[in-house]
Amino acid sequence: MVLKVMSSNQAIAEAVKLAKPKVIPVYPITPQTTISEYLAKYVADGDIKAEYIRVESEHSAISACLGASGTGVRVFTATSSQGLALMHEIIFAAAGLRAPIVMADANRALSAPLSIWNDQQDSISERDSGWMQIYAENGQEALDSVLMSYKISENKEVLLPTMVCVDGFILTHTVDPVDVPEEEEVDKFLPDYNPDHAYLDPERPMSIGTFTDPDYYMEARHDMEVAMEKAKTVISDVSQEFAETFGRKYDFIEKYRSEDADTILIAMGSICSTIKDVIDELREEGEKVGLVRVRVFRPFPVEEIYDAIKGASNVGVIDKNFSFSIGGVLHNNIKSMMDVNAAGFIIGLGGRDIKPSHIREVVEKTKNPSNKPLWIGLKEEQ
Amino acid sequence: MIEVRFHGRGGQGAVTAAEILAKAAFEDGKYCQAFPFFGVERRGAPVMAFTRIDDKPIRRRYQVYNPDYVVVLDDGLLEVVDVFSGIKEGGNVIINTNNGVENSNGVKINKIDATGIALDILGVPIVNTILLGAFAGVTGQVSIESLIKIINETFSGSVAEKNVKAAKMAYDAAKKG
Amino acid sequence: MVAIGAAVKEPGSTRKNKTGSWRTFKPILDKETCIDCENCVMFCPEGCIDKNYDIDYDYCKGCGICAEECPVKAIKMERE
Amino acid sequence: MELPEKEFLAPGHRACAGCGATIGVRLALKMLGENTVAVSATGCLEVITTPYPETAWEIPWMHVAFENAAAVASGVESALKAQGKTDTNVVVFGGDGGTADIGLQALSGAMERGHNLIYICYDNEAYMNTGIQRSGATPYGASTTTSPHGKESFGEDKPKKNMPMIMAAHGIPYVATASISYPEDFMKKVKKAAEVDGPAYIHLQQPCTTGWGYSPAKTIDLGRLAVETGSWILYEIEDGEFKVTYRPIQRKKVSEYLNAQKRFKHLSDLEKETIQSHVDAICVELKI
Repeated sequence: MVLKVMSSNQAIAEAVKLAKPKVIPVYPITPQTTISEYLAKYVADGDIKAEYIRVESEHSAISACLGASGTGVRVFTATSSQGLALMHEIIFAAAGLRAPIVMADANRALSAPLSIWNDQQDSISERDSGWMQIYAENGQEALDSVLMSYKISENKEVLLPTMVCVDGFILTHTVDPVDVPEEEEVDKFLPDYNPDHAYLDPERPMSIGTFTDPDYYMEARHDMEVAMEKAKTVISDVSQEFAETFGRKYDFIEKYRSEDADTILIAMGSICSTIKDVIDELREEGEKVGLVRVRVFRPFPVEEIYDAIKGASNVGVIDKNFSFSIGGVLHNNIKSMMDVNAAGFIIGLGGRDIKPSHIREVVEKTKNPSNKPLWIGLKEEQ
Repeated sequence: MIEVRFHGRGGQGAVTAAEILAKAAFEDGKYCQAFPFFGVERRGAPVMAFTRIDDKPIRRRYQVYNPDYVVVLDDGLLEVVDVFSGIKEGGNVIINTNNGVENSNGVKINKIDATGIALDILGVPIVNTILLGAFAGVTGQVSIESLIKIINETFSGSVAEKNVKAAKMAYDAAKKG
Repeated sequence: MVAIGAAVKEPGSTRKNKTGSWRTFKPILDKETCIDCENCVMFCPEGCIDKNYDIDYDYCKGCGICAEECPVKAIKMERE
Repeated sequence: MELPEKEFLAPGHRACAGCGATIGVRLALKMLGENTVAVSATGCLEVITTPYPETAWEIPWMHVAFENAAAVASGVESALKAQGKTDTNVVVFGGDGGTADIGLQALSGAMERGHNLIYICYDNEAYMNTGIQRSGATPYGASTTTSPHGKESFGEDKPKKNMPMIMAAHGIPYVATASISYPEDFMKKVKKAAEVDGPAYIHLQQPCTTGWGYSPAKTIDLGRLAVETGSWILYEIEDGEFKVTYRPIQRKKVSEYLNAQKRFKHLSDLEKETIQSHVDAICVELKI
């Protein structure tokens, strides 16, 4: 294992290089931009043999991905925030057309007011699109997740696209050590993509993107739900195979000191690293606190989360997003699917830095929960 | 764990400096992390960047509020930014200046005319590698060998050569005190 | 069960749908008068007149373009 | 010109009797042949040809959305290129709404990037799929459901957007206008479009029985009247060289074309004269 110091954006670009897509349509947007730059350079240097399409918008980026995927090749794109929102219509189409596209999203707040900084409102707002979503905690996981995502998405039982989400700047522009796997090993883990479900080939003509009347639409959508359910098994299998090949094991959720914890926090993405540090401190102070990090958000791992938290007296769910009048989306997903009394917290919107003191505040307020979701780190009114 | 905060102006290479320091520390066998304060600042505006170095993997992902070391790439910043903010007791500031800088209570200040060295050797007032050389000399938290290796990986050709020369000069000067 | 992505793997399968039933007027082509100009073949929106000027009434919607465009009036539109 | 016998658009599709769009697609596909991939924008053509679980297409075909056909085709073309399949034609069929309005950005991007594809805009001069709403390609004076004539209005009050010239401004190797009523001229242009290396754009006027308001049998007749009156001009721009490809021997009065359609029925003689003088100005310049 050779560790190299790099940003998550570079780690993602390295993963793409290893996955060998044939077409890369991409439109730059902060903080995804360096992904598009690394990939352009790799293509320019011949390190990736792919058509790099300098599209005029994110809308065309995902559209070109879909066209290319329709011919039966592996594709990649990446975006962020406004770009993802601009893709919205085609995000749904990509899932409905069952295109195994893998896309990285550099999580960033949505306008207005305009912000380039991190929260997870952009990808969370696409939760009902039929895409699988993985939230990475660090650059290593971002790289590994891109590789696993192709294998999961391209599985015949699944055939749904995957979004690998990385916190903007906090991960995308932070360098730390990452292990980049060997090409031969990746080739064995992730062979060429050879689809038989959809292709644009004059030798065997078919029509993709048809028009369905009320006799068919509902079944087509239900089939996607069935595939999303099947994806759970596939994700487990792929994670297992990945662990055997590369020695790093990922699951739907990660449990950190939660087994005997009285108070458990639940969160997604890079904030979990800071939470782990705070948990270590609190444990030393004699508090039984733990973390459940939700890594795979779609398909939603209901059983895994419930099993991990059912023994705790206090559960606090931290969201970097919210749904008006209701609170954090992860919080609400958990409350709607399991019989737990969980407190909800909104944190770090628009790049508000999340300090250990904020996490301690969440722990305190989880022990004395309020009925309403609480906004942590909000400035007092002047 | 040691935490370093870099203050510079857009275009001076503060972000690159933070990354080079992280990579050099990693070369020394330490764990590292470096990141910018995520601004939309344009060339000339104040910017910050951070480096963390530790013997074990680094997890925390928030800005550095209580640095062990502060590196200031431009003394003009003293007027607009509190570069001493939150610095640890006994902390150390390395500052590019050719003027007198007031000592702040309990903080060690190391002055270096990095702009002078830069203009002499590089021909442009880009001071990041020079301050890293000084940092290595003053703090001993990173080896000059690793620093030189990463500078050579980051730049190429004569630019790399000149940056190495400038960093080495600053290192030696700092060593001498 | 809907095909994955509602793709259709059978090209030209609209042939199952006999649009001849849409027709009110039926084109009758008199091959004696026909001068083999291919106008009707070219302009048929259904593509249901072949090179031998046989009209496929399974699909002809009776639009009357063929009769209108025949330079020698070899096609008459007759009430079904 | 020998008309290739093979049909690539099967009957049984759900187009209106007398549909001009399907005539255009049939003729274009005859010229392109079986080694072709088609991409459609949302619109009449897409809806009438692919009612799941059926398709009228005999060649591979894809549709994603209204505004992105050119971007989808960019992906298709790039992927075929990446696989070494450079002899496969990629053709796009977009209506005037999907081309001149909502799809213009994606189209402009695709043209400027130089993808080797043929974009055919089948122009029936309004949003016919949703029931005759005005588009950027709706001509001056036409009454549509969103530019209706009334006490205060004579219908659409802006001239038709000049799409072919917008495409020509991209500096692409081939731009042409065509009409389904001049099939040989159209098919020759499709052939040229397929042969050029790089993007080609053909703007095909295609009368619509429902939207224009005339009897289905008159579809070809209307297209011919548009050209014979100088209301629609057939030309091509090959590597920047502009050439009129058909000149009527004796230009007919525009009113003959307008009077044959319900959408212009409300126009006064004065308004028809205004349209005539617009047409005259252009035709005089082009010596038609």
